[in-house]
Amino acid sequence: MTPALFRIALYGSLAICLLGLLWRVSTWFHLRVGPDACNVTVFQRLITAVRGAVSVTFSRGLVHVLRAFFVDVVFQNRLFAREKLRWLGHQLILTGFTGLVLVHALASVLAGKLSPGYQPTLDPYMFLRNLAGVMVFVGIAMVFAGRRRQQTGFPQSRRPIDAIFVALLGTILVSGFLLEAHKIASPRAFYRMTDQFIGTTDPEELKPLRALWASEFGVAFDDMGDGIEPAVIAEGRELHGDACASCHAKPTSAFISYTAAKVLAPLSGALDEARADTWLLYLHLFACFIGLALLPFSRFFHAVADPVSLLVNGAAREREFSSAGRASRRALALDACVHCGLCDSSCSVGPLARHLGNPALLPSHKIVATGAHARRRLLSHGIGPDALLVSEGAFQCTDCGRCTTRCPVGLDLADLWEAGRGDLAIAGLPAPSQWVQARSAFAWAESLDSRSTPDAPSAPLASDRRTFSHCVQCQTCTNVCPVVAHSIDTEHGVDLTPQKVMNLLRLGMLDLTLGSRMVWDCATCYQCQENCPEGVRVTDVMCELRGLAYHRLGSVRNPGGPS
Amino acid sequence: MKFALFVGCKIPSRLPAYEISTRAVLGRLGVSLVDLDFTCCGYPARNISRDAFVLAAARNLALAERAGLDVLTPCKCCFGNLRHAIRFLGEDEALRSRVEKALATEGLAWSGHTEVHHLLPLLARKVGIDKVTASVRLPQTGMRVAAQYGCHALRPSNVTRFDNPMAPTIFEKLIRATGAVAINWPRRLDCCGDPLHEANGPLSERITLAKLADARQSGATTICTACPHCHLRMDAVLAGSTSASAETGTEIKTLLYPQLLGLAMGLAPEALGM
Amino acid sequence: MANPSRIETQVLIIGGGVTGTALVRDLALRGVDCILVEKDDINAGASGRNHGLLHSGARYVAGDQEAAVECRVEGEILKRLASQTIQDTGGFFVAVEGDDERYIADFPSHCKRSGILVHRVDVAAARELEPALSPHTIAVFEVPDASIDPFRLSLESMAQARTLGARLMRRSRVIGFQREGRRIRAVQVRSMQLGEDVWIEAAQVVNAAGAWAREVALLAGASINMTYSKGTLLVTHGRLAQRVVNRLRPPGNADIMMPGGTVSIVGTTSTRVDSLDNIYPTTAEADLIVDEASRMLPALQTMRFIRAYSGVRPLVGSTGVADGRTASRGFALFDHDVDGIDNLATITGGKLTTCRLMAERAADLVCRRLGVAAPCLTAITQLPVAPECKWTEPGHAPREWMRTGQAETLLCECEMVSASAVDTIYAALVAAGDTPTLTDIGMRSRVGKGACQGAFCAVRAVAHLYQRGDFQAQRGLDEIIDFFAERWKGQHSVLWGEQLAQAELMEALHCGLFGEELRGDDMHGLCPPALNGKVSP
Amino acid sequence: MTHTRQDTFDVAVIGAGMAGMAAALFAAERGLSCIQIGNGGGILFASGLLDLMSIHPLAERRKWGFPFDALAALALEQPQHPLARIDATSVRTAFNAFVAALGKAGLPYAPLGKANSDVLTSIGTIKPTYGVPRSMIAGVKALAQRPPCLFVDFHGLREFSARQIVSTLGDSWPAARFQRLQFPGTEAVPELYAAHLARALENVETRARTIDLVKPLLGDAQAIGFPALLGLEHSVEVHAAFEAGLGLPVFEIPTMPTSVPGLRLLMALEAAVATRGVSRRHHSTVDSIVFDDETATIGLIDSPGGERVVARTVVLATGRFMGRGLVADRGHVSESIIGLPVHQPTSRNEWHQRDFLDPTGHAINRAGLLIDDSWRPLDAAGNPAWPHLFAVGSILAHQDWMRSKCGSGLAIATAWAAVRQITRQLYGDCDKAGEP
Repeated sequence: MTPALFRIALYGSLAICLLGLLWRVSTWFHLRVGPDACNVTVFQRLITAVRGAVSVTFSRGLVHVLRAFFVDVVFQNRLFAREKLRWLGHQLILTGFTGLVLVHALASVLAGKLSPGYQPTLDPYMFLRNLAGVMVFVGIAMVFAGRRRQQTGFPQSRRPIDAIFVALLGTILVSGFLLEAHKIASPRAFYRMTDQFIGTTDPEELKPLRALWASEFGVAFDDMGDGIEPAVIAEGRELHGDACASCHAKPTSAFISYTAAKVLAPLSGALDEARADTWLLYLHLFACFIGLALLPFSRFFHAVADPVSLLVNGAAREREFSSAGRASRRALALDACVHCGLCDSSCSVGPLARHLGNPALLPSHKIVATGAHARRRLLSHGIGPDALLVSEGAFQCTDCGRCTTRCPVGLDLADLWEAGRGDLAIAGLPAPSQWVQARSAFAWAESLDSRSTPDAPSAPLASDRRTFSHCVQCQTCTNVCPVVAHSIDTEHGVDLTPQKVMNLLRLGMLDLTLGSRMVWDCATCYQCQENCPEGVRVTDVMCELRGLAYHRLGSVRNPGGPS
Repeated sequence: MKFALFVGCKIPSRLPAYEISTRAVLGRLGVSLVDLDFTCCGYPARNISRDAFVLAAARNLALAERAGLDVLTPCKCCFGNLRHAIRFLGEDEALRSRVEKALATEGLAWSGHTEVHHLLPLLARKVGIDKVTASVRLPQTGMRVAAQYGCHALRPSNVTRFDNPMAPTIFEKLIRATGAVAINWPRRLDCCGDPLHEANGPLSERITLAKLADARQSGATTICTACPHCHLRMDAVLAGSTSASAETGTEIKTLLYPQLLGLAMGLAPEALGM
Repeated sequence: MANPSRIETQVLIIGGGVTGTALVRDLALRGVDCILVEKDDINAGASGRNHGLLHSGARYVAGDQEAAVECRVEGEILKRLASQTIQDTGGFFVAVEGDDERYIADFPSHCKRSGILVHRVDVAAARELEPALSPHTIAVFEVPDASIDPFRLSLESMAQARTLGARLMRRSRVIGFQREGRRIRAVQVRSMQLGEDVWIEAAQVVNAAGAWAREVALLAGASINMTYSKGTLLVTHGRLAQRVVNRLRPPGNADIMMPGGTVSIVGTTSTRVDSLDNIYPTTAEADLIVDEASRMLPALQTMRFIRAYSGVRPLVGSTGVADGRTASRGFALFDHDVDGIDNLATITGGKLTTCRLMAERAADLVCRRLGVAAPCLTAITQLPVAPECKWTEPGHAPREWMRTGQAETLLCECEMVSASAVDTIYAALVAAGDTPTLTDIGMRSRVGKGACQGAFCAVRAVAHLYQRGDFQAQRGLDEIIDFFAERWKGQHSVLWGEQLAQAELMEALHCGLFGEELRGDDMHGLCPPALNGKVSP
Repeated sequence: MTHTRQDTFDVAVIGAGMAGMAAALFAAERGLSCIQIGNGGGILFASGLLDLMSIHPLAERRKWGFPFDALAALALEQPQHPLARIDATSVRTAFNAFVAALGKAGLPYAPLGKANSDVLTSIGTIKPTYGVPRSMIAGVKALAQRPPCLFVDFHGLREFSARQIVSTLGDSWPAARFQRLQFPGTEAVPELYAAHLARALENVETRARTIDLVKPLLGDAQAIGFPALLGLEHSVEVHAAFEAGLGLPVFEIPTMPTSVPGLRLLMALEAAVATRGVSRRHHSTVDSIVFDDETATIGLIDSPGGERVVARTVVLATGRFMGRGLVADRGHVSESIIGLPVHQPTSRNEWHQRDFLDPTGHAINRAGLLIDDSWRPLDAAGNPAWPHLFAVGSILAHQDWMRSKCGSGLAIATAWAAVRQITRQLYGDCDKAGEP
């Protein structure tokens, strides 16, 4: 590879990476999540962040930040507390990757300066590089295994770019090992070195050295017979000591590459012919460069966002944020989510999600949807089926906060969900009680079939005439209803009394009940049902009506939607 | 006595003190608690799908059954909802078979034998008022306490079997056991307003305010709760309406029953999440 | 009575049922001045005591093709011109196991011969559409039956006639005819409310008194050969089906179930009666209807019934026939010149579905005699909607109340009738010179027709009318008592199950608390003074 | 894990209408352990007035000023009437005990004397009754003396028109006036419900505002009548505040159901039995009763998992058709729980008169259970169906409480007598509470 090309590629990808990082970081200050985020400007958010950073740096808060850095970022304490396997995987990846960067990628600038005798083919570097590579490999495998263990019944939320990035990572690792293995086994590489450092490529002249390198360094000469005499090897060792040893340790310490070299040995001639060293190198480098360029755009940007998020949390332990601070923190959370799915497996409404067939109830899906909405992608074509599922997910959340507690990167998800619900409401997807009550019961009825009847499986009581046939019209239900008692007008209070709802159902006028305020303003206090002298299950019927209203009014409101 | 503790969704996130104090007093009374991997009781889904709500509840019951334990919950909504699910499963064969099928996909089953208890009847009946009274070291004499019963525990009484829904006495007995005075207030059985908070905020607030005014007028200094929803709702309205307390000039605060009991037992406020 | 007042008009119509009101409208549209006298109220006879079925004609295809065709044609006209009174429900003819196979097999061809659209429906599909149908159903045909509100039809016909100058005298009984040779010079009419008489001098008199036509004719000195057939129907609590369900067999007992808006009406029976007095549903008839109709619709066995009513069909020219049902359902127009009276005609018999045609024929006769050349317009003129007449339609009141934002009080909860509905009806009656009663309001609305049968709504309606100043002194109490007396006629035969509990509540309230049964003649009309002494053994 | 309750109660009362409540109350007062099953539906329909007996014989519509005289006449003329089986002293004792318990539960009644009182109803009729709630007693006096009187009602209260009352009374009470007011804070509500207003008046401020509305209208009035909505649970306090605030006797006029006095009665009775330790099961359907020599096992459904109740005696206080103690199909009236034989007319055709207000009353109202002298319902052979089964209240045959105006009396007196019998049977001549 020409240095020029290498530089262009390196600097190019570095530039893309940096610009990408800048862009991603900038979203922390301009993406708006939550109604309160609309009231603060980008400038206010920037100022708030800078002021916060400065004030923390020059206060006791710094102690917390440092603590957060070591405990949360470096040690990954939160993950350690929850998932040992994944913690181990993460630590392996982190350590291995750092190792690779230090002793391999940046070897010439770092290790070369620190240790004057640095050579990548010397121990411990050779060993360390292999070790680091293996750590990354094993780490990734562990993380994947960890994810597989917590099935939620839905596919993980995933973007193509993330798959590409994982493929690139694999390519880098595999090509690196292959390249090293090939170099170990390659006679051509051997001759290139002897040409350069001994000044000859004559096989006969190099026989002792070849014998040594074939037996102990794994070079796969195709013209070496069996039965090399020990004397020749000893001679070779001498020569090696003079010419090679300063740069080359025994490759057995590159335990992976050496093993691979042994496997590749029979092919090394052919690979030499095919100039494998060159294209493996290109592959390795370009995979690195592309990965570098893609990094800010993939989920692995979390490697940047997470520490920031954790440090911010560390800085503000009480989580007292101004609205500007909250706005930025939510945007940051969108990036900091590693989509590990730990939240999903603890989600209180997870079983509901499965039963309703709606993954949008799960936190990891919700955070993607929240991000999509913040980036104006969710409703770009109006309220579609996806958006309705998202809305259902948002409003079925019980705010139990388990996702927040479980989040390995400490995101305040509860705050994010609340903000997300606010945004959905503004975008025309408020809670069911809200969108139902946006129209009058009569207005809803006009868009329903007046002959519609309740269906038995979802509304067994409302659909059974026996439910109401005992009613003697005594009005007790209404007389004990706290909601009717406290309604001071029909515009903001209830529109129908419980008895009227029951009567309309008995009269076969379901359509007039579904959109009524009474149905949704019902406090489900069960006073009516408890006090009904005839045992009419008034409140239970109200609950059934809500379900019917949710689906039937939902399909009127959004024709073609999932309801 | 050993129960699977079902804390539900509200308590861990919004009212951890309730769990802390519940564990503290039950520990003192020799009731041991087991934590299972419970999920939402299903109440929120009741508004959109009967099946989903019953299934969510049944799943939790099945978990308890697998552990061989009855369920104890301090939340009255969870309590009522789990009991409702049992009733619906009992009276609707088709629903039951749909739910059984869905549970089977997770390798779960529920045969119908799990009992669901709420904290107050557990204390009053299983532990016993006498034992509760005996555990009191620092009687809270002078405290004038209004018992907030909470709808979903009290009604429908044939589902909850909590106490006489028209004239319950259980809460007052438990309050008196701590040495405090249980006052009689007309709206003690009324809704706290919480369930319609989202649907109709102003109406919800009127309901809550009427209750608070009533408690004050009746001379209460403390409203004792045993449900996170009631507690949080009244706290929120108390915090938000200075005018309400200005009306009668008396201060009123909320207290969770296990906190009241815990204080009477002589536990440190910190141990009760206070 | 000295010098009763005299009124002149071109035509006097006696009887305010569907025929009389259709006739007064017909004549009024032709520019003829009319007075309609009615001894009770609009549709108080058989016109208000039927299924409210707008026949497609299919019911008569096997026995009476002429009637079938008449029904089809008239039904189409009414659907077009009086659509506000009609719910186009469609109808099923349903045969169950054991019904005559031959009748079933011939039914479609009979229908086709009469021009009636019919198509066979797969039994399973029909049960999907109407889940209440018996599992023993063996054949189902669909025909264009519909439900019609006879009250609204008559009230709106009368309302239009009135705008054209016709007059209505309710609660006015014909008590005598003054003859002058072959002509009736004047008819003596007594107001039942005021007890005063008037003489109506009319060029032509039409007797449209339905089952009472014979009595009226006799008063005038004419005779009609006529028999009476009593029919009883039951009203369910809640609606059982969406369509009319007819039993697919030769007309018999309890073979029609009508979806009457918010309720269902099941019947009828057919019993020969000799007198028009004491016509009320009996327990035996109620049992017969339940048992027979539940073969089509098994749910009727467990259904709550809230009321029953009986009407008398006038059957003309069939004195020899024992069972009223096989007598002709066709109508008869008698020109009484054969009896020596030149200006009297009687129009009677017939069916609700053909009332317009009956009126047309009678009007043609009258106009010929009067020398009026104007043609009949009722087959081409829309029946205008009258705002005070729409409250008879089940379900209209709640819909209207909700449309207007639930801003007013409801006086009737069962059928959700608002105060303004009552006000509108009251005002319209007052405008026509009447003194409205609670029973009048009940007839023109759904007040008292729901589950409570007036126990609660009568109290509210009366309180409302007092509050408006319409009622004074003890009138409210009288009205409630009269109203219940009327309601009770229809109730006592269906009092079992839940409706019996409802009736018990009504009695607990109105006797137990209000003590209405103690109403006496003393100062308050409340009850006799208490006995304060010891009883002697 | 299902815990079946196996406590054995002395008495299981099935039914929670007036008779069931009275039975549970009296049983608890006699020291019997008691469980009561059923919801208080019947009481909801009560007017608050406690009738004892005032019309007899029905056909004559003879009205009695002294209920015990009426009972004496009844005993002679209709010995099968349940109230003819109880001596006057027991009836008096039962009424006094019942009213005392209500008073203790916050619902005081005027002292019980010898005579019936005339009470004005919401439609302007006059009803004779025995026990009058304290909140209505000023009305009895006013009705007797007819002084200048103001009748007040509220916009939106559909069942009550003061104008109707005044108009109906007409010349018989010329000094009666009416006034319709807007209840504070309800300006935009078209319909009002008495119970809501009653509770609203328990708020000191709302109460004061309402009193202020009435004050300027008093004129020469010497008494003020309101629809019965002056407070629900704290009605004593509300009524007293009105009298103090207006400076005049204030009385309530009973209204149609669901009435506030009915709700008050229900709450007071529920509180009375609860404080006496009666176990309550609301909205429970009795599925089965299995009798053995010593105990009855009552199966309850409608609650999760069901429940079994074991008791040594059972009191059937399930009422008539409203309470579903009796059920009727097209052919017969049956007793709903045990299937006891029901004394009844031979066919449905005879159940009802053709005239609703026929003075002799409807025959079906006299249908019911036949009993022996110990209040035990009889089987088809005329023997007690089970030695420990008793029946009280309106389910009993040979009475027409609605026409005789004896509903409460029937409930209270028969419950008292049956409980006395039970106590003797279980604990001998001297009962558990030491009372002979």
